[in-house]
Amino acid sequence: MIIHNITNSLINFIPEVILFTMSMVILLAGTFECLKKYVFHLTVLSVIAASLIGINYLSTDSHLLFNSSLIKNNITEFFKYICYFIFLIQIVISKEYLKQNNLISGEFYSLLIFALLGCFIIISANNLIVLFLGIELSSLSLYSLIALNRSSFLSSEAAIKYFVLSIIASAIILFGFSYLYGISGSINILDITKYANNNEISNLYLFSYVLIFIGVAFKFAVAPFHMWLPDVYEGAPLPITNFIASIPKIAFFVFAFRFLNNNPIIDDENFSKLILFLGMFSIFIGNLFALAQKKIMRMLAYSGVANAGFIFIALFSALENNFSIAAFYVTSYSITTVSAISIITFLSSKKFNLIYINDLKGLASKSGYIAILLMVTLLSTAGIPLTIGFYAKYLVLDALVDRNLILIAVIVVLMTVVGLYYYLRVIWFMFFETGFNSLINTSGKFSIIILSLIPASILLIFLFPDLVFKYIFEILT
Amino acid sequence: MIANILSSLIWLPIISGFLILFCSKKVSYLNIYNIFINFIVFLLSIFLLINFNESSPEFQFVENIHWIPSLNIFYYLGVDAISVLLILLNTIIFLIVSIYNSTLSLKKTNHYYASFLIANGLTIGVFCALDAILFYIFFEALLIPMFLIIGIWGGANRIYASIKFFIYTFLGSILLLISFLYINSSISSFNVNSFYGANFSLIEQEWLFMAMAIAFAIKIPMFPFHTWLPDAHVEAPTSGSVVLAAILLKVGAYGFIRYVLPVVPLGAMSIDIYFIVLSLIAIVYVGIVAISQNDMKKLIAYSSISHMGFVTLGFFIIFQLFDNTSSAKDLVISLSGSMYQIISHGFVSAALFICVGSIYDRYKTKKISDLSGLLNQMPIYSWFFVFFALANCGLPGTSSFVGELLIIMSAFKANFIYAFLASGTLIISAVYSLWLVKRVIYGEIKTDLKENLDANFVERFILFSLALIVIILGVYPDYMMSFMNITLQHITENIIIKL
Amino acid sequence: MITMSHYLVFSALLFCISVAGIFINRKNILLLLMSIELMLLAVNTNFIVFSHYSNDITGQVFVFFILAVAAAESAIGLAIIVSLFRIRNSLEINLINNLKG
Amino acid sequence: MESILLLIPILLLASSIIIGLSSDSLNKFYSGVISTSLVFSSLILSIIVLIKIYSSNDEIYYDNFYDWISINGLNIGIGYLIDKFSSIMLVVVLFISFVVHVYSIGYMKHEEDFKRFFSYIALFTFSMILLVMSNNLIQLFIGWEGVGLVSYLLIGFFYKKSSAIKANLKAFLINRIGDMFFILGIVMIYSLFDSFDYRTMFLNLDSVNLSNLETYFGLNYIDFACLLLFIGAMAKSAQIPLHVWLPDSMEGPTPISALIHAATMVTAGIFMVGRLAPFYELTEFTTDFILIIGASTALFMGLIAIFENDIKKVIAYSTISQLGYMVSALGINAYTVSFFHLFTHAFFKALLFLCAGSVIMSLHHNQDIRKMGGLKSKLPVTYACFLIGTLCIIGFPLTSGFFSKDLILEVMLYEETTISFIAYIMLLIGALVTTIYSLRLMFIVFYGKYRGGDVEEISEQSNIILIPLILLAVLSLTSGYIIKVFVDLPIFMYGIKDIHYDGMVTYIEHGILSPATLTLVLGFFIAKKLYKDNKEFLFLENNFLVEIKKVIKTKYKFDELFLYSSDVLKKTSIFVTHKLDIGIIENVFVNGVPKKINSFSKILKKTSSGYLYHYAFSIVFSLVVIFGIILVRVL
Repeated sequence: MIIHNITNSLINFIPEVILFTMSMVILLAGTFECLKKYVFHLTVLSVIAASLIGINYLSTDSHLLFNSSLIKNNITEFFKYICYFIFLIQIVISKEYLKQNNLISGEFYSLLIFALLGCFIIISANNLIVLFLGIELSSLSLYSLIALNRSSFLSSEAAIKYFVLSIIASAIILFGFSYLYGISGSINILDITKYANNNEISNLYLFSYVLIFIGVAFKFAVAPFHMWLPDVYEGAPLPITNFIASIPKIAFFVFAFRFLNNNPIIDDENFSKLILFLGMFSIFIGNLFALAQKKIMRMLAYSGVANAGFIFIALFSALENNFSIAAFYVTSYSITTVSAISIITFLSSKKFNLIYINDLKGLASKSGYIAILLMVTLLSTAGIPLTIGFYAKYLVLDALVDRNLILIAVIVVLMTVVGLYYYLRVIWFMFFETGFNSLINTSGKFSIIILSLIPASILLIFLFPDLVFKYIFEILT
Repeated sequence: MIANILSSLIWLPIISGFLILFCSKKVSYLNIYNIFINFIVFLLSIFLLINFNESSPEFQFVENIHWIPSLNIFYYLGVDAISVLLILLNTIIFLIVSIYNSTLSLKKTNHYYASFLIANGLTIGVFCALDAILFYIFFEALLIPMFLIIGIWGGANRIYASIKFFIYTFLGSILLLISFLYINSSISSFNVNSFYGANFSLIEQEWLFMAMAIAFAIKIPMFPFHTWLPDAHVEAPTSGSVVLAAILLKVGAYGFIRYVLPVVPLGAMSIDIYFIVLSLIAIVYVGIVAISQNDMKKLIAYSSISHMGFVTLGFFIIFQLFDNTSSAKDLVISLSGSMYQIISHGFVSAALFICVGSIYDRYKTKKISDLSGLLNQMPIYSWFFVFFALANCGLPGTSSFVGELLIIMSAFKANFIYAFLASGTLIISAVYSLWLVKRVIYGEIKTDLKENLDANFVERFILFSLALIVIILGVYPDYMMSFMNITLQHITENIIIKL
Repeated sequence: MITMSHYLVFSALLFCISVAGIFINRKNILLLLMSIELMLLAVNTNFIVFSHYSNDITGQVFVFFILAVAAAESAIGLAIIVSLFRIRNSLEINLINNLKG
Repeated sequence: MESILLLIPILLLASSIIIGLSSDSLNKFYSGVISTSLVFSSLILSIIVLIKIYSSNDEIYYDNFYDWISINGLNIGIGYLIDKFSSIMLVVVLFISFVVHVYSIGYMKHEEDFKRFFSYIALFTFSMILLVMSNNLIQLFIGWEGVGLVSYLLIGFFYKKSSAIKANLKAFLINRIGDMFFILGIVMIYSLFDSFDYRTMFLNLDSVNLSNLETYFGLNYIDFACLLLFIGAMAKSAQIPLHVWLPDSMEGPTPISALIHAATMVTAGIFMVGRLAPFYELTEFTTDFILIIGASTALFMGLIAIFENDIKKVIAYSTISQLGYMVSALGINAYTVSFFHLFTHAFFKALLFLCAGSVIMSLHHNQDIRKMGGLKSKLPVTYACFLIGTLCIIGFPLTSGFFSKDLILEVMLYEETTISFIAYIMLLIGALVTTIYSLRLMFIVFYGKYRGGDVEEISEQSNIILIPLILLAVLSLTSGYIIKVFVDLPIFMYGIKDIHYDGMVTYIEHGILSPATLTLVLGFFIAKKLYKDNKEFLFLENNFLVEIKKVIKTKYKFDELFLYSSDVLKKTSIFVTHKLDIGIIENVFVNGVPKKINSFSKILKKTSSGYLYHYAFSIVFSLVVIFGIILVRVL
């Protein structure tokens, strides 16, 4: 019986297993001179293999694996495939950048896959221990990845900051876990939910949730727990930033979903107000800070803070267990931000270091196509129609208005207008100014095709959004 | 074909616009392509006009697809008479602009044309969307091409102007979105027809009215939300200014008549006095501001604001008219006046901007103080300029007179003071238009340019056709008046029924 | 009599002390690592207390995992600190503020 | 009938368009001939119409050519209303226009923009016809503005002259002031009857209860509406204080001064009041107002003419003064009398202007009378015509001016109210003044010695200039004899107004014995002494008279008033642009708020110090705050 259970679980868990094994293989391959140049291909191959094999084992019903410590259902698979997609784009785009920065190595890709794996585990976890391990697996890999560029001043600084603060956050989450465990006597999240549904919400339970969600807020970089994000964005190598900006967000969304789904805490006034307040505060802080930024990555970071605020508001608005709004927001935001950072990665090179927004001056005259891609992406982040970002913001506003929180909707909206300014500033530098560094290398047909994937889908999904909506609404309600 | 004519009108220019991005860079082909597409769209709109049955108040050529069922958003298109007229205005102006553009030499011609083609399609979308969110999407997406047109091909201070334009309008429109969402949350529909049927309490209506009215007031623009327009006009390239003045401002006016007045009439009624006052301020005060402008484009921009003040005046006095007479007839006349003013101003301001643009092309200055006596050097041009300046001050026989007359007429029925202030425009508009003419056209020539600078064939053709339209509309307004009468009656009924 | 709440207060205090250690310490990064360790220990205490009082072994299992992870974290933390030290020959936290704004 | 009526304006419009758009290949002379013949055809048609009207019994032709606007509740047509009143006006307008066309072929032949000129006058005639024919207020207004437009264009005909373009702007703007009130009057009338149509309005006049209507500024509704309409007429017919544009409008070519600024356009105001007579019948305040305005215009503007030295401006002021007479007649509801003076004035004033034009042309565009003199022998035909014109204007017995002016004075006297008596006195003095300035002009220009220096080249112009003069001279002499027609002229649908008139002979007798003759004689002697014999009278150096002279020479500072107000407008505009539009809206709100946000954001940015312990502290601090708040709330 146990054996059967384990084999069954393993079969359902085979993509992760493949990723795990392959990361070891890649690590090994990196040590051999002759195989070193193939690590990139191996990585791509293994991710594709994992995702393709995973398709075989897709099923519509939910499975509990490994003694119900992991869950596999539509939701987890949906987000995992989004992650695969994002991850593939990231590694394909980052190759050139890594080569020029001498960062290509077995351990890099191995660690990256570990980070991905950690996020997958967070997505699937149904058990506090597994969850904790997932968080730590991804964080530990990311600490080392950030610091990977050992010669860089800023990388190390970013790494130490991220390291310390992230551990504080983990500890806060753990502290919350410990209370949760103490109250419910179980570390199984489904059991905890069951317990909460059957018993009245005690103060301790509320505290534990507050602690956990402060941790989540940290991971999402919701103000006032956002300080690490701009520094990491600026300090870390761009491919890592790209990863941090997107995949952990998705993972932690599923984390939040797991904790809130069917849980009466969501109707608790204090808790929901906390989430709402954090969201609002984050939108304020994010937009206001982003306004004054001169460095493009810091600007994107603060825009990330503002968007995290939106995600929290979306979580808040998840009345009647409707997490689809937040899910859509997270997905759309992650995808667009990956597109933005990928384009910046693509433009950056050793010869031309794209640090300031100024550096984008006149990009359109050098390469109009890339400028348009970046424009579409930024407009999507700003939530202008014709892009998927519009629906994301639309849904959040709709939810707020539905809950009759008009004033909050108006405030949120006014802050978006503030936010619009800094996106437009990038666009104006690209299109309206002249003087782009001519050394920039904008060739590379394949990369450009990959880069256009996301903007194209941003536009296409805008035109035909219903499939996505339907699917997300279906799996999350 | 006829069933999907609206979709064709919208998507043909948009898709061609995207295609032109990838087109060969040879300008002559681009010109032909661009004019051809715009011409086809123009023909389509004529076709629309011919097939439109103006005796029915219903929306026609309806296309209704359940676009996003999960959000209850429909791809719901349809036109009534005012939409048809505005679409026609739109296609004519874009055709003219495309012809005018072919005389210019620009950087990145294909991008320029693409922006205009896309703007063309989006504007038509605005005018025929009957689903609030669809409307909103077109409304807002329209900002992007205009933003790029001003920002990329504009003048020295283009960045400031374009950003201001974008953010200001965005600020307004996002309030509009919230209003739509609010309406949806209580009636679960974005359909215009259900909007008309919705009943809100007075306080709700007031708030909804404020939010939506600010959105459209920024777009029109009404005093005191007007300051983006002069900047945008001054910095925009000529064709951009033309589109901005002739089309974009009308979008705001259209929004009022489609989404504000019939939806929240009670709210509008309870605070209409503020908007009447603002309209009157726009007419008188902004007109006075226009007098001392030294930049021709700025002057025309302020005069546009002043003229749009008439439009909003015509919209908002209807409630007082209703109080005074409670007959639908007067309301219809007032709205007709506003609509006429919208269309007429579209042509007149377009022509004026083309005139100013061509002067700028030749003399590289828009400053009135730098110019004088153009009549000596470019007589044909100058006479067109004089004609349109006169049309701008509402000379009878030109289209501007009709709208102003009807609005002054209705304003009088509402209150003598309104009519008195509104008719002040007769003096003020004459002062700024003709003083401009006096300084720029008449007198001795200032510059040393000796070559023949008179209008070339294309410009003559454009200006002549615009002049012809202005005269025809002024001499025989009945066609358009009767054309939109039934629709306006229907709208008025929708308003009255809720009062 | 020492009740569960005493333990809980104790661990909460421990947590607070360790957090305070992080932001009060402005000299050496190594102290940070210690504080972090302490923080995780505070959590461990909590788990053990709950595990003990609810007669459930899972809490203690959790503690083992946390300890293991904490060890790994310390290792990585030290590695980062080493690389930091190599670049700038100092471990003062005061000097680490190139990323700001 | 309709086709004839349609043809009259169409021919004129066609003339305007053909000449205006014709290419350079069309010879100047031929284009003039084409234009003139088209106007002539219109004139013939209008005479046919006049004959038809008079041969039938009080028939009125009324219809719409087409619907200008025809929607539910609003019907405005472009059409015609031809009765005796308007048919006479039609003929007058077209006749003067024809004469001026002919004259202009000669007068303008050296001008480069010859065709533009003909296009304009054809357009002017068209607009005037539109105004005269109109059967509703809107068409009236369209024509009204149309003539104003052409007047604007023609005053600025010599667009390089800065005085000309100043004058045309001024003319248009002052007319616009009038138009503003005029259109308000129109909409007031409209909202009373819900119609612009004369017939509908007049037929419903009885059913409107006037006492129930709102009052404005203490005036009853119809009074106020009529007042507004009259302010429009004041601008167009150059009454105090809106007369300032007319003297300046003499910057235009002289034929234009004859056609537009003497005979036709400026009388549009008179025509309008006559057309709307049924309303003016109902007013009291407004007619008194009209009377005062008219009488003071007649007197005070005439005074200015005495001291004016520009030949055209003298005639212009005399025009204003004569318009004052017409307006005064309107002020006592004597519309037909006013119209009679309009009729005769059209001929003799056009004559005077054309004569002046001939003089100016002969003197190579010298308009200053101080440089003229002794032209009697050199320009005999012009002199004769000018003499006839002068006799008419001073009301010399048996000339046309005698009949019409005397009629005005007489009906004024018969009115027997205080105001009308005052007005009578003013008009009588005005008659004296008229005699003085007319004869002064005559004496200075044609008698004495030539003061312009170079003498030899002064001679009569070609026949094409002289024939119109003679034609007009004949009509000026004779047109007064159809006084009966005007005495019997019915005001639209209101029958014939009772005017004291018992046959021609009695009238002439009476007229010669009236005080007006006294003024004639007195004026003749004064003018002769002062200007022919150039005597200097010591009593004229009297302080009081010198002061008055000074005041008159300033033209009562009306020009300065308008200059000042335009200056104020300009300054206001600059002030509000900078202070309100840029200063407050733009700098405080539109740019101010973003700037504030931006600087706030920059301050905020500094708070992010980059120190790890600050970050940690802020996390902990937030944690504590959150917990504190939640604790307070739950406990």
